[in-house]
Amino acid sequence: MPLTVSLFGQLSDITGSNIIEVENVIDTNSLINNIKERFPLIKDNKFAVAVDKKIIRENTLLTEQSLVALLPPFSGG
Amino acid sequence: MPLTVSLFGQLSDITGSNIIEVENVIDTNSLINNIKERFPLIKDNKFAVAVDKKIIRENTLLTEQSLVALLPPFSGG
Amino acid sequence: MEKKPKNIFISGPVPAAFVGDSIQKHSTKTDIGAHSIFLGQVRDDVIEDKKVMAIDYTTYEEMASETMNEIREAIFQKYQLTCMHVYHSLGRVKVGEISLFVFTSSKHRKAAIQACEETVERIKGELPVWGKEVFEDETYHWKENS
Amino acid sequence: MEKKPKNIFISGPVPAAFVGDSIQKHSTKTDIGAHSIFLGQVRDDVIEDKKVMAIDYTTYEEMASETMNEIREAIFQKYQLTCMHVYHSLGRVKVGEISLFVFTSSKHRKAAIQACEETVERIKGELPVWGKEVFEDETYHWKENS
Repeated sequence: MPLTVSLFGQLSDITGSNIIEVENVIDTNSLINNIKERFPLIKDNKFAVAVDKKIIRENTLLTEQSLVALLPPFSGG
Repeated sequence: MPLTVSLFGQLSDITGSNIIEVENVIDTNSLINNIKERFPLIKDNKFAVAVDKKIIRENTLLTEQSLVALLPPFSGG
Repeated sequence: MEKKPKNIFISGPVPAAFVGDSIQKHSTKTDIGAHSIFLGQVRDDVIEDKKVMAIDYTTYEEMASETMNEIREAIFQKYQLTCMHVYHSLGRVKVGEISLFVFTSSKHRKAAIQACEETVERIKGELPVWGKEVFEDETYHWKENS
Repeated sequence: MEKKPKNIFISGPVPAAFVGDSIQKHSTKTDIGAHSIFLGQVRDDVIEDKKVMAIDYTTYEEMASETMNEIREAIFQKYQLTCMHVYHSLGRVKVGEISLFVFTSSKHRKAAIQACEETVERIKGELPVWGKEVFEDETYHWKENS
Protein backbone atom coordinates (compact mmCIF):
# COMPACT_ATOMS: atom_id res chain seq x y z
CA MET A 1 0.00 0.00 0.00
CA PRO A 2 1.79 3.17 -1.17
CA LEU A 3 0.96 6.24 0.86
CA THR A 4 1.78 9.89 0.28
CA VAL A 5 3.01 11.76 3.33
CA SER A 6 3.26 15.55 3.56
CA LEU A 7 6.08 17.14 5.54
CA PHE A 8 6.38 20.73 6.68
CA GLY A 9 8.91 23.17 8.06
CA GLN A 10 12.31 21.79 9.06
CA LEU A 11 11.19 18.21 8.24
CA SER A 12 11.04 19.01 4.53
CA ASP A 13 14.60 20.38 4.80
CA ILE A 14 15.68 16.88 5.91
CA THR A 15 13.76 14.91 3.30
CA GLY A 16 14.46 17.43 0.56
CA SER A 17 10.77 17.44 -0.37
CA ASN A 18 7.34 18.37 0.96
CA ILE A 19 5.98 15.01 -0.09
CA ILE A 20 7.37 11.50 0.26
CA GLU A 21 5.96 8.12 -0.75
CA VAL A 22 5.95 5.31 1.79
CA GLU A 23 5.23 1.63 0.94
CA ASN A 24 3.87 -1.21 3.06
CA VAL A 25 2.67 0.58 6.16
CA ILE A 26 -0.53 -0.34 7.94
CA ASP A 27 -0.53 2.18 10.76
CA THR A 28 1.15 5.38 11.89
CA ASN A 29 3.73 3.59 14.05
CA SER A 30 5.05 1.58 11.13
CA LEU A 31 4.93 4.70 8.97
CA ILE A 32 7.06 6.70 11.42
CA ASN A 33 9.54 3.84 11.78
CA ASN A 34 9.85 3.58 8.03
CA ILE A 35 10.49 7.32 7.66
CA LYS A 36 13.00 7.38 10.53
CA GLU A 37 14.97 4.58 8.89
CA ARG A 38 15.12 6.40 5.59
CA PHE A 39 15.81 9.84 7.10
CA PRO A 40 17.66 9.27 10.40
CA LEU A 41 18.02 13.04 11.02
CA ILE A 42 14.27 13.22 11.54
CA LYS A 43 14.80 11.55 14.93
CA ASP A 44 16.34 14.81 16.19
CA ASN A 45 13.11 16.67 15.53
CA LYS A 46 9.92 16.99 17.51
CA PHE A 47 6.85 16.55 15.36
CA ALA A 48 3.17 15.64 15.55
CA VAL A 49 1.36 13.30 13.17
CA ALA A 50 -1.88 14.37 11.51
CA VAL A 51 -4.24 11.88 9.90
CA ASP A 52 -7.06 13.36 7.86
CA LYS A 53 -6.15 16.83 9.14
CA LYS A 54 -6.42 15.90 12.82
CA ILE A 55 -3.45 15.42 15.11
CA ILE A 56 -3.42 11.86 16.43
CA ARG A 57 -1.98 10.88 19.82
CA GLU A 58 -2.06 7.08 19.46
CA ASN A 59 -1.17 4.56 16.82
CA THR A 60 -3.77 4.82 14.06
CA LEU A 61 -4.63 2.44 11.24
CA LEU A 62 -4.07 3.84 7.75
CA THR A 63 -5.76 3.20 4.42
CA GLU A 64 -4.68 4.26 0.94
CA GLN A 65 -7.05 7.22 1.29
CA SER A 66 -5.52 8.46 4.55
CA LEU A 67 -4.12 11.99 4.46
CA VAL A 68 -0.94 11.82 6.53
CA ALA A 69 1.22 14.78 7.49
CA LEU A 70 4.19 15.29 9.79
CA LEU A 71 4.04 18.62 11.60
CA PRO A 72 6.97 20.21 13.44
CA PRO A 73 6.10 22.65 16.29
CA PHE A 74 3.91 25.47 15.03
CA SER A 75 5.25 28.98 14.80
CA GLY A 76 2.53 31.10 13.29
CA GLY A 77 1.49 34.57 14.38
CA MET B 1 -13.70 83.19 51.69
CA PRO B 2 -15.25 82.97 48.21
CA LEU B 3 -14.44 79.78 46.39
CA THR B 4 -15.00 78.77 42.77
CA VAL B 5 -16.39 75.28 42.29
CA SER B 6 -16.45 73.45 38.95
CA LEU B 7 -19.33 71.14 38.11
CA PHE B 8 -19.53 68.58 35.34
CA GLY B 9 -22.03 66.41 33.50
CA GLN B 10 -25.57 66.31 34.85
CA LEU B 11 -24.58 68.53 37.82
CA SER B 12 -24.06 71.53 35.56
CA ASP B 13 -27.54 70.88 34.11
CA ILE B 14 -28.91 71.45 37.62
CA THR B 15 -26.91 74.55 38.46
CA GLY B 16 -27.22 75.95 34.96
CA SER B 17 -23.47 76.59 34.89
CA ASN B 18 -20.12 74.81 34.93
CA ILE B 19 -18.87 77.14 37.65
CA ILE B 20 -20.49 78.40 40.82
CA GLU B 21 -19.17 80.69 43.56
CA VAL B 22 -19.55 79.59 47.17
CA GLU B 23 -18.98 81.89 50.18
CA ASN B 24 -17.96 81.15 53.75
CA VAL B 25 -16.93 77.53 53.59
CA ILE B 26 -13.95 76.14 55.46
CA ASP B 27 -14.06 72.53 54.40
CA THR B 28 -15.65 70.21 51.83
CA ASN B 29 -18.52 69.18 54.13
CA SER B 30 -19.68 72.76 54.60
CA LEU B 31 -19.21 73.35 50.86
CA ILE B 32 -21.41 70.40 49.93
CA ASN B 33 -24.08 71.43 52.44
CA ASN B 34 -24.08 74.96 51.06
CA ILE B 35 -24.47 73.71 47.47
CA LYS B 36 -27.22 71.22 48.40
CA GLU B 37 -29.20 74.02 50.06
CA ARG B 38 -28.96 76.23 46.99
CA PHE B 39 -29.56 73.40 44.50
CA PRO B 40 -31.71 70.76 46.21
CA LEU B 41 -31.92 68.63 43.04
CA ILE B 42 -28.22 67.88 43.46
CA LYS B 43 -29.12 65.57 46.34
CA ASP B 44 -30.58 63.11 43.82
CA ASN B 45 -27.19 62.73 42.13
CA LYS B 46 -24.20 60.64 42.99
CA PHE B 47 -20.98 62.59 42.75
CA ALA B 48 -17.40 62.60 43.97
CA VAL B 49 -15.53 65.66 45.23
CA ALA B 50 -12.09 66.53 43.86
CA VAL B 51 -9.74 68.92 45.65
CA ASP B 52 -6.68 69.97 43.69
CA LYS B 53 -7.49 67.38 41.01
CA LYS B 54 -7.62 64.43 43.44
CA ILE B 55 -10.80 62.74 44.57
CA ILE B 56 -11.14 63.07 48.35
CA ARG B 57 -12.92 60.52 50.53
CA GLU B 58 -13.03 62.47 53.80
CA ASN B 59 -13.83 65.99 54.87
CA THR B 60 -10.98 68.23 53.69
CA LEU B 61 -10.01 71.75 54.73
CA LEU B 62 -10.17 74.32 51.95
CA THR B 63 -8.24 77.52 51.25
CA GLU B 64 -8.96 80.22 48.70
CA GLN B 65 -6.47 78.51 46.42
CA SER B 66 -8.21 75.13 46.55
CA LEU B 67 -9.39 73.78 43.21
CA VAL B 68 -12.73 72.15 43.97
CA ALA B 69 -14.79 70.13 41.50
CA LEU B 70 -17.92 67.99 41.77
CA LEU B 71 -17.75 64.94 39.55
CA PRO B 72 -20.72 62.75 38.61
CA PRO B 73 -19.98 59.10 37.71
CA PHE B 74 -17.52 58.90 34.83
CA SER B 75 -18.64 57.66 31.44
CA GLY B 76 -15.67 57.97 29.13
CA GLY B 77 -14.55 55.44 26.60
CA MET C 1 10.26 53.69 26.78
CA GLU C 2 8.02 56.60 25.86
CA LYS C 3 6.51 58.14 28.96
CA LYS C 4 6.26 61.86 28.28
CA PRO C 5 2.95 63.54 29.17
CA LYS C 6 0.72 63.96 26.15
CA ASN C 7 -2.64 65.42 25.35
CA ILE C 8 -4.91 62.45 24.81
CA PHE C 9 -7.97 64.42 23.72
CA ILE C 10 -9.01 64.97 20.15
CA SER C 11 -11.98 66.89 18.86
CA GLY C 12 -14.68 64.64 17.41
CA PRO C 13 -14.29 60.97 16.44
CA VAL C 14 -11.04 59.03 16.04
CA PRO C 15 -10.82 58.38 12.27
CA ALA C 16 -10.26 54.74 11.30
CA ALA C 17 -7.44 55.88 8.99
CA PHE C 18 -5.73 57.51 11.99
CA VAL C 19 -5.54 54.05 13.58
CA GLY C 20 -4.00 52.67 10.38
CA ASP C 21 -1.47 55.52 10.30
CA SER C 22 -0.56 54.93 13.96
CA ILE C 23 0.11 51.26 13.23
CA GLN C 24 2.21 52.16 10.18
CA LYS C 25 4.42 54.47 12.28
CA HIS C 26 5.49 51.47 14.37
CA SER C 27 7.09 49.61 11.47
CA THR C 28 10.40 51.31 12.27
CA LYS C 29 10.31 50.01 15.87
CA THR C 30 11.73 46.64 14.98
CA ASP C 31 11.93 45.33 18.54
CA ILE C 32 8.11 45.22 18.67
CA GLY C 33 6.55 41.77 18.26
CA ALA C 34 2.96 42.47 19.33
CA HIS C 35 0.44 45.29 19.24
CA SER C 36 -2.82 45.30 21.17
CA ILE C 37 -5.51 47.83 20.25
CA PHE C 38 -8.82 48.66 21.89
CA LEU C 39 -11.41 50.85 20.19
CA GLY C 40 -14.61 52.13 21.77
CA GLN C 41 -17.37 52.70 19.23
CA VAL C 42 -20.60 54.63 19.89
CA ARG C 43 -23.61 52.26 19.95
CA ASP C 44 -27.15 53.08 18.88
CA ASP C 45 -28.62 52.02 22.21
CA VAL C 46 -32.34 52.48 22.77
CA ILE C 47 -33.22 54.13 26.09
CA GLU C 48 -36.91 54.48 26.95
CA ASP C 49 -37.89 54.01 23.32
CA LYS C 50 -35.47 56.66 22.05
CA LYS C 51 -32.48 55.82 19.89
CA VAL C 52 -29.04 57.25 20.63
CA MET C 53 -27.63 59.07 17.61
CA ALA C 54 -24.41 60.45 19.14
CA ILE C 55 -22.49 60.98 22.37
CA ASP C 56 -21.23 64.43 23.39
CA TYR C 57 -18.09 64.05 25.48
CA THR C 58 -16.79 66.58 28.00
CA THR C 59 -13.92 66.32 30.46
CA TYR C 60 -12.24 67.98 33.40
CA GLU C 61 -9.11 68.35 31.36
CA GLU C 62 -6.54 69.37 34.01
CA MET C 63 -7.52 66.43 36.20
CA ALA C 64 -7.83 64.03 33.26
CA SER C 65 -4.29 64.69 32.05
CA GLU C 66 -2.89 64.15 35.56
CA THR C 67 -4.91 60.95 35.93
CA MET C 68 -3.80 59.71 32.52
CA ASN C 69 -0.15 60.37 33.40
CA GLU C 70 -0.56 58.34 36.60
CA ILE C 71 -2.16 55.49 34.68
CA ARG C 72 0.58 55.60 32.05
CA GLU C 73 3.34 55.56 34.69
CA ALA C 74 1.75 52.64 36.52
CA ILE C 75 1.27 50.61 33.33
CA PHE C 76 4.87 51.19 32.21
CA GLN C 77 6.07 50.15 35.68
CA LYS C 78 4.03 46.95 35.56
CA TYR C 79 4.51 45.79 31.97
CA GLN C 80 7.49 45.63 29.60
CA LEU C 81 6.04 47.97 27.00
CA THR C 82 7.72 49.56 24.03
CA CYS C 83 5.07 52.25 23.77
CA MET C 84 1.51 53.24 24.61
CA HIS C 85 -0.82 55.65 22.86
CA VAL C 86 -4.22 56.79 24.10
CA TYR C 87 -6.74 59.03 22.34
CA HIS C 88 -10.17 60.01 23.62
CA SER C 89 -12.74 62.08 21.78
CA LEU C 90 -14.27 65.31 23.07
CA GLY C 91 -17.39 66.84 21.58
CA ARG C 92 -19.77 64.95 19.35
CA VAL C 93 -19.13 61.37 18.21
CA LYS C 94 -21.87 59.83 16.14
CA VAL C 95 -23.15 56.25 16.28
CA GLY C 96 -20.67 53.93 14.54
CA GLU C 97 -17.73 56.28 15.11
CA ILE C 98 -14.75 55.66 17.40
CA SER C 99 -14.43 57.59 20.69
CA LEU C 100 -11.55 55.75 22.40
CA PHE C 101 -8.30 54.37 20.97
CA VAL C 102 -5.83 52.56 23.24
CA PHE C 103 -2.71 51.15 21.58
CA THR C 104 0.03 49.22 23.41
CA SER C 105 3.11 47.58 21.89
CA SER C 106 5.64 45.19 23.33
CA LYS C 107 8.23 42.62 22.44
CA HIS C 108 5.85 39.82 23.48
CA ARG C 109 2.10 39.50 23.23
CA LYS C 110 1.25 38.98 26.92
CA ALA C 111 2.53 42.39 28.01
CA ALA C 112 0.87 44.22 25.12
CA ILE C 113 -2.50 42.49 25.63
CA GLN C 114 -2.62 42.80 29.42
CA ALA C 115 -1.41 46.41 29.42
CA CYS C 116 -4.05 47.37 26.87
CA GLU C 117 -6.86 45.74 28.82
CA GLU C 118 -5.76 47.26 32.13
CA THR C 119 -5.40 50.72 30.58
CA VAL C 120 -8.93 50.51 29.14
CA GLU C 121 -10.35 49.48 32.52
CA ARG C 122 -8.57 52.29 34.32
CA ILE C 123 -9.67 54.87 31.73
CA LYS C 124 -13.29 53.76 32.08
CA GLY C 125 -13.11 53.89 35.86
CA GLU C 126 -10.80 56.79 36.64
CA LEU C 127 -10.73 59.31 33.80
CA PRO C 128 -13.00 62.30 34.48
CA VAL C 129 -14.90 62.18 31.21
CA TRP C 130 -18.66 62.36 30.76
CA GLY C 131 -20.70 61.16 27.84
CA LYS C 132 -24.10 62.64 27.08
CA GLU C 133 -26.13 60.27 24.94
CA VAL C 134 -28.01 62.44 22.47
CA PHE C 135 -31.25 61.10 20.94
CA GLU C 136 -32.60 61.82 17.51
CA ASP C 137 -34.88 64.53 18.91
CA GLU C 138 -31.83 66.22 20.56
CA THR C 139 -33.00 65.32 24.08
CA TYR C 140 -30.29 63.48 26.03
CA HIS C 141 -29.33 61.08 28.78
CA TRP C 142 -26.13 61.10 30.82
CA LYS C 143 -24.26 57.87 30.30
CA GLU C 144 -22.82 55.91 33.24
CA ASN C 145 -20.05 53.35 32.88
CA SER C 146 -20.70 49.84 34.13
CA MET D 1 -23.23 36.51 13.79
CA GLU D 2 -20.78 36.00 11.01
CA LYS D 3 -19.45 32.46 11.08
CA LYS D 4 -18.98 31.42 7.47
CA PRO D 5 -15.68 29.71 6.62
CA LYS D 6 -13.17 32.13 5.17
CA ASN D 7 -9.69 32.04 3.81
CA ILE D 8 -7.54 33.68 6.46
CA PHE D 9 -4.29 33.63 4.49
CA ILE D 10 -2.91 36.55 2.56
CA SER D 11 0.27 36.71 0.54
CA GLY D 12 2.95 38.85 2.20
CA PRO D 13 2.44 41.33 5.05
CA VAL D 14 -0.87 42.69 6.35
CA PRO D 15 -0.78 46.38 5.31
CA ALA D 16 -1.45 48.86 8.13
CA ALA D 17 -3.97 50.61 5.87
CA PHE D 18 -5.85 47.31 5.53
CA VAL D 19 -6.39 47.37 9.30
CA GLY D 20 -7.71 50.93 9.06
CA ASP D 21 -10.06 49.92 6.23
CA SER D 22 -11.33 46.93 8.23
CA ILE D 23 -12.13 49.20 11.16
CA GLN D 24 -13.89 51.68 8.88
CA LYS D 25 -16.15 48.93 7.49
CA HIS D 26 -17.58 48.38 10.99
CA SER D 27 -19.01 51.89 11.28
CA THR D 28 -22.28 50.63 9.80
CA LYS D 29 -22.57 47.93 12.51
CA THR D 30 -24.10 50.27 15.04
CA ASP D 31 -24.68 47.64 17.73
CA ILE D 32 -20.91 47.35 18.23
CA GLY D 33 -19.51 49.10 21.28
CA ALA D 34 -15.99 47.66 21.43
CA HIS D 35 -13.32 46.38 19.06
CA SER D 36 -10.24 44.45 20.16
CA ILE D 37 -7.35 44.04 17.75
CA PHE D 38 -4.15 42.03 17.98
CA LEU D 39 -1.30 42.47 15.52
CA GLY D 40 1.80 40.30 15.32
CA GLN D 41 4.82 42.18 13.97
CA VAL D 42 8.07 40.58 12.80
CA ARG D 43 10.92 41.38 15.23
CA ASP D 44 14.57 41.80 14.36
CA ASP D 45 15.67 39.16 16.84
CA VAL D 46 19.35 38.24 16.99
CA ILE D 47 20.03 34.49 16.99
CA GLU D 48 23.62 33.36 17.37
CA ASP D 49 24.91 36.78 16.32
CA LYS D 50 22.75 36.92 13.20
CA LYS D 51 19.94 39.38 12.77
CA VAL D 52 16.53 38.30 11.49
CA MET D 53 15.51 40.32 8.45
CA ALA D 54 12.25 38.54 7.57
CA ILE D 55 10.08 35.52 8.30
CA ASP D 56 8.93 33.19 5.51
CA TYR D 57 5.59 31.64 6.45
CA THR D 58 4.22 28.35 5.14
CA THR D 59 1.12 26.40 6.14
CA TYR D 60 -0.72 23.12 5.75
CA GLU D 61 -3.63 25.00 4.29
CA GLU D 62 -6.36 22.32 4.27
CA MET D 63 -5.76 21.56 7.93
CA ALA D 64 -5.32 25.23 8.86
CA SER D 65 -8.67 26.24 7.46
CA GLU D 66 -10.42 23.40 9.31
CA THR D 67 -8.61 24.32 12.52
CA MET D 68 -9.50 27.98 12.10
CA ASN D 69 -13.15 27.11 11.57
CA GLU D 70 -13.15 25.10 14.77
CA ILE D 71 -11.55 27.95 16.67
CA ARG D 72 -14.04 30.42 15.21
CA GLU D 73 -17.02 28.22 16.13
CA ALA D 74 -15.76 27.74 19.68
CA ILE D 75 -15.12 31.45 20.20
CA PHE D 76 -18.56 32.42 18.89
CA GLN D 77 -20.12 29.80 21.19
CA LYS D 78 -18.27 31.16 24.20
CA TYR D 79 -18.48 34.93 23.66
CA GLN D 80 -21.23 37.30 22.56
CA LEU D 81 -19.43 38.56 19.47
CA THR D 82 -20.77 40.64 16.63
CA CYS D 83 -17.94 39.56 14.33
CA MET D 84 -14.43 38.20 14.10
CA HIS D 85 -11.82 38.58 11.38
CA VAL D 86 -8.47 36.80 11.19
CA TYR D 87 -5.69 37.27 8.65
CA HIS D 88 -2.34 35.50 8.60
CA SER D 89 0.50 36.12 6.17
CA LEU D 90 2.07 33.48 3.96
CA GLY D 91 5.39 33.99 2.22
CA ARG D 92 7.86 36.68 3.20
CA VAL D 93 7.12 39.27 5.88
CA LYS D 94 9.96 41.66 6.63
CA VAL D 95 11.00 42.99 10.02
CA GLY D 96 8.56 45.70 11.17
CA GLU D 97 5.74 44.34 9.03
CA ILE D 98 2.52 42.72 10.30
CA SER D 99 2.03 38.94 9.92
CA LEU D 100 -1.10 38.35 12.04
CA PHE D 101 -4.27 40.43 12.39
CA VAL D 102 -7.03 39.30 14.77
CA PHE D 103 -10.07 41.57 15.07
CA THR D 104 -13.07 40.91 17.34
CA SER D 105 -16.08 43.17 17.90
CA SER D 106 -18.86 43.04 20.44
CA LYS D 107 -21.50 45.10 22.15
CA HIS D 108 -19.40 45.22 25.32
CA ARG D 109 -15.66 45.37 25.85
CA LYS D 110 -15.17 42.22 27.95
CA ALA D 111 -16.35 39.86 25.23
CA ALA D 112 -14.33 41.58 22.51
CA ILE D 113 -11.13 41.67 24.58
CA GLN D 114 -11.32 38.12 25.92
CA ALA D 115 -12.33 36.64 22.56
CA CYS D 116 -9.42 38.36 20.85
CA GLU D 117 -6.89 37.14 23.40
CA GLU D 118 -8.20 33.56 23.32
CA THR D 119 -8.22 33.51 19.53
CA VAL D 120 -4.60 34.69 19.41
CA GLU D 121 -3.54 32.01 21.90
CA ARG D 122 -5.32 29.28 19.96
CA ILE D 123 -3.85 30.45 16.64
CA LYS D 124 -0.35 30.41 18.11
CA GLY D 125 -0.85 26.96 19.58
CA GLU D 126 -3.05 25.13 17.08
CA LEU D 127 -2.73 26.61 13.61
CA PRO D 128 -0.37 24.57 11.40
CA VAL D 129 1.81 27.47 10.29
CA TRP D 130 5.59 27.57 10.26
CA GLY D 131 7.82 30.60 10.29
CA LYS D 132 11.35 30.44 8.92
CA GLU D 133 13.43 33.29 10.34
CA VAL D 134 15.66 34.46 7.51
CA PHE D 135 18.92 36.21 8.35
CA GLU D 136 20.61 38.94 6.36
CA ASP D 137 22.92 36.37 4.72
CA GLU D 138 19.82 34.32 3.64
CA THR D 139 20.62 31.49 6.05
CA TYR D 140 17.66 30.69 8.28
CA HIS D 141 16.33 29.29 11.53
CA TRP D 142 12.94 27.63 12.09
CA LYS D 143 10.95 29.62 14.62
CA GLU D 144 9.16 27.87 17.49
CA ASN D 145 6.28 29.47 19.42
CA SER D 146 6.62 29.80 23.16
